[in-house]
Amino acid sequence: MDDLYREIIIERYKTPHYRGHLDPHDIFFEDDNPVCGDHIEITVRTDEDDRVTEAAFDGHGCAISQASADLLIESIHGKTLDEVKALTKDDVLELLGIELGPVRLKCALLSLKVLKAGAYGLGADEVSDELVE
Amino acid sequence: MDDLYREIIIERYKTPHYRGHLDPHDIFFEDDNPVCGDHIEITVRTDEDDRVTEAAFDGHGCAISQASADLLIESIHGKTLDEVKALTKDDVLELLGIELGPVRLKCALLSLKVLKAGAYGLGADEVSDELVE
Amino acid sequence: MAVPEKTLFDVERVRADFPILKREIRPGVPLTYLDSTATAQKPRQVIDVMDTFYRRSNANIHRGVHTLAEEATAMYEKGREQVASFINAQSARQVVFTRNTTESINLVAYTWARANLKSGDMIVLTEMEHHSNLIPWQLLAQARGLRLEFVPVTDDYLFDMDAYRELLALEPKLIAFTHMSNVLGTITPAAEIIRLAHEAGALTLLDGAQSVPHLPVDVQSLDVDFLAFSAHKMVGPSGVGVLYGKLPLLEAMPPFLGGGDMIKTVHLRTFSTNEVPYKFEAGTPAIAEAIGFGVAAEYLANIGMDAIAAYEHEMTEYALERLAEIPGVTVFGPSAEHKGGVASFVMDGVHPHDVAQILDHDGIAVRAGHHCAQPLHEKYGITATTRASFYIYNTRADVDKLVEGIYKVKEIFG
Amino acid sequence: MAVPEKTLFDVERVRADFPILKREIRPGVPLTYLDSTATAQKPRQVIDVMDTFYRRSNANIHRGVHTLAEEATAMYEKGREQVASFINAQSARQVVFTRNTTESINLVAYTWARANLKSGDMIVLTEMEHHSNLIPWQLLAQARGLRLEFVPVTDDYLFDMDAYRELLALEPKLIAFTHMSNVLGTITPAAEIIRLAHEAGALTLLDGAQSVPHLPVDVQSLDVDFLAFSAHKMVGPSGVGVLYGKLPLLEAMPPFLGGGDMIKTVHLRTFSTNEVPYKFEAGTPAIAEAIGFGVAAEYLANIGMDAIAAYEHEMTEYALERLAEIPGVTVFGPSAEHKGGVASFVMDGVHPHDVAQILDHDGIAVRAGHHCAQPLHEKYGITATTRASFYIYNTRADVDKLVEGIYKVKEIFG
Ligand SMILES: Cc1ncc(COP(=O)(O)O)c(C=O)c1O
Ligand SMILES: Cc1ncc(COP(=O)(O)O)c(C=O)c1O
Repeated sequence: MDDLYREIIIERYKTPHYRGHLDPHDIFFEDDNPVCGDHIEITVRTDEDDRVTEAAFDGHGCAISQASADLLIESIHGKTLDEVKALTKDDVLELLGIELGPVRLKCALLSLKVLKAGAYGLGADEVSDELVE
Repeated sequence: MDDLYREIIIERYKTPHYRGHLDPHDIFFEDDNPVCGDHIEITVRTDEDDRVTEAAFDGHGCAISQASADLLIESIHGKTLDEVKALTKDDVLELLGIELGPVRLKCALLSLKVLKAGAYGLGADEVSDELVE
Repeated sequence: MAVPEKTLFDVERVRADFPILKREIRPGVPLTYLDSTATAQKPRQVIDVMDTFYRRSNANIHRGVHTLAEEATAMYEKGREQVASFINAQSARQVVFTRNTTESINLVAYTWARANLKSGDMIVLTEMEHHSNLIPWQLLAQARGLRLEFVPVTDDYLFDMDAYRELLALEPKLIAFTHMSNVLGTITPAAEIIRLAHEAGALTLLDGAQSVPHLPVDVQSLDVDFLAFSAHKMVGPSGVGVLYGKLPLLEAMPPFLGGGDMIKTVHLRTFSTNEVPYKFEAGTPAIAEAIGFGVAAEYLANIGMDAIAAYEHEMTEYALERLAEIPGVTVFGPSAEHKGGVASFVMDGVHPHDVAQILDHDGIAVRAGHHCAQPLHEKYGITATTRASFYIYNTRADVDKLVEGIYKVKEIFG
Repeated sequence: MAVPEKTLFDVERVRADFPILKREIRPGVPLTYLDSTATAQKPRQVIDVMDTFYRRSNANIHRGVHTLAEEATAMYEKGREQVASFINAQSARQVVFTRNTTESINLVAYTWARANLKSGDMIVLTEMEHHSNLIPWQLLAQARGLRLEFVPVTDDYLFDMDAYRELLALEPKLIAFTHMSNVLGTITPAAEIIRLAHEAGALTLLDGAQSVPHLPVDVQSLDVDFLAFSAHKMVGPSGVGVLYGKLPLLEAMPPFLGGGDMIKTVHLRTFSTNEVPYKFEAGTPAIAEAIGFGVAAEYLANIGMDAIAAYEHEMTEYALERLAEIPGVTVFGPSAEHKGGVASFVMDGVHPHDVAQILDHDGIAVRAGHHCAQPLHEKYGITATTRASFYIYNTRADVDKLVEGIYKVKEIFG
């Protein structure tokens, strides 16, 4: 079972480290996965060098979507927005450390999609799966 | 090849014995097979006992449809209209003496359909394949 | 444990007909298929007849004089006869081949409904419809200014008869309803619903996607006006479904798709339509699929739909019993007596997707999501459920595996 | 006789892939299949992938978390990719799976056309359209008061460019035309027709039912707006076809059929649509068939569409040459350089049905009738022709057999 749901996924799902909503914030974005109703919102604060000083996520959904959001948020602290924009699917999968089929991949990548849409300053209509390919 | 196109079919197709249009007539009916454009019209004269005294067909189409019309018309001379109404698919197939797949069957039975529709005095809209089943 | 299965039919013999049941999901992990409500598995008889068709008789149908065309036409029309007799249609002409249940319902919405309904007219649906029996009517309602009303699901997860009678008083033109909910498993009292509709002057469309595969469905005794169902849910192939209709209705309906085969004569600017059912089958149909569909219907008929329904009923009772034991598991749906072989549930603290994925690790195939019934999930304030569903090739051992798997999920999520 | 076939591809190896070619029509009488324009035969690669799908991976697609559902989804989407790459679509999202060419064309008529055309608007077709590219527009013209105009076929059996230019001056909104006539074999200059249409501000829909199986068709170099074709005519299964469209068009089009999979969110009275292409794929699609379609496209691509077109061209030249020898036989259609592998003919004094049936006796499968192009037959004052058509598995020996058979017909009808 380890290859499927590593300890860290269950742990971060049950007790996330970065759940919350930052107010004020420099970046806010939210979206959901209509297939399963997963929802993720992300708030980010940056310094004058566009470097992430603080970030948080909120939402609900499956363990994969919530744990990957928590791990992703953790990983971007101290990164510049350009570095955030350069994040890929593989970065998230590395954080999770498991293999996923196409449907669960969407769960895993929802937070990255939301984060990158926020970093790029996209409108709600401009989000697409291409952001995380 | 004999089992397919017996001599008599080719012969009657090429030189039909009962091609023509009777005027005056007691019964007239016409219909076609939209699939291949076969067309058959039939004219019949009857006596006071509703017995066929004279009959003819006209039209165009494949050898099967034209030969079966000619043979069918030949066979009804002297029959009562009730006997004509009682004719079936098998009677026509016996006249032709060959086996036919479903598509060609429609060619073979077009004249019977037209004849029975005429004998029953049906309207153009009332003809159906059930007449020849 | 008593094994009453043999008395109904030989499940092991049935299982032996389904090649996929020998599949291992991973080495050493056999498949436990509990997703037949999404699509059923196929017996070798169905797979083989299509295979043989392509290897021996493949041709386009109708109008062909050559041997293959005649064989193919005869096989295709035999498929229609087999399906017609399966639902006890008076005539095979009442069976229109479509792609699936969804297309069948849309066909009625695009033809009968557009020709007969006008602004302000009312259509009655239920709260538990599959999107396939909801969106076509929403589209039509928008286009034509129709009114949609919904029979509620009672607290017991049943069709609300009282509310229905009240809606009938408003003189709806059509009642389009599911015969069995693909989420709750609720079996609706179709015969009575139809009788009352007719008394109120309404026509009826029955979504039989879940009932035709699992229950005896007799269109004549139901007196239903339209019935829609899919081959793929009844051990037949993908790509083919049926719209059954009463003959005078089908005959009066305008055509839907235009093209080859649905015509009688064609000129550049006008055409006349072919007879029913061809009027509604434009273009080259799903030939191999219709042939497979016929064999699928015959396969089920040979087992016997009464036996199938009874067998599934026993399994459902057993499954509900076992699931009720598990703390933190809530099953949505009525008691077994009103229910087909479907168990949709939620687990405290675990998302349905996680449940499904962990079960899959042990080869147990269940579905997680809204099952194309979002409004019903909305009603219960949830976005998704995990759904296990049963068919002729499932056994109590499969239920036991499911339960074991759920305990494992609980362990992991501790 | 020179045998140039080897230089293009190994026909015997191709033939070995098609199990039906080993079929005897009657004991001792092998099949000579000359009816590929109606439907093509299937290679074992296509038959087998569907068979294996049902035996190993069958599941409903999308949204499924379990292994089979993921395999099935991946295979289905791979089918889409394979077909997209076959026509050189920029993105697989531009490939909408339908039942057949006919449904693809109707889809455009029901969505794009209904949303964009208004009374008095004009659609241009040609005189040689298949009913599938005629009736949908007749239906629409009736419903919306549109004007239909027809590009004539010239005395040489070609698309009349001059007449077309004149029609373009009337500012039509859509040019819907065949890329290859299934009766005459005429190949239309699609790229130029499309270019001129765009210059005149019209959109284009190409009926590729006959061209996509037989010629290299590149949607990007053609710059076509919509393209419709069927799997079954290109060595794929029955029950699946494609509508290709330019992305902005597909995205702006309203949905066609409502139901599962074509939605994003659903409430009882409203819904939002899913993204392209799913927006147009309501309900459970033809899953096994789409998988088979992908393999069929790959099979043809591996041989090479240029080689296929060249091979068929040679065979057509040979067939026209041989048929021209026979007194009393008249072939309809242009010279080989403008023609696909189709020879439709009439024989003095013998009805096409009789020709076809006598040929069938020797195992030669040809089609007789109006080939779903009644107006074209009307133009020539005939109701039917006999049609022989050629594909990758046919040889010159097949043509020789045909010619021999025709002499036999002449003998019988003496
Ligand atoms: C030119 C042309 N268009 C359209 C069609 C219709 O194809 P389908 O029957 O697969 O919808 C055909 C098939 O005969 C054809 O030849
Ligand atoms: C109750 C019900 N109706 C309709 C459908 C749609 O069937 P299809 O996808 O075959 O069109 C389904 C399938 O999930 C169903 O369960």
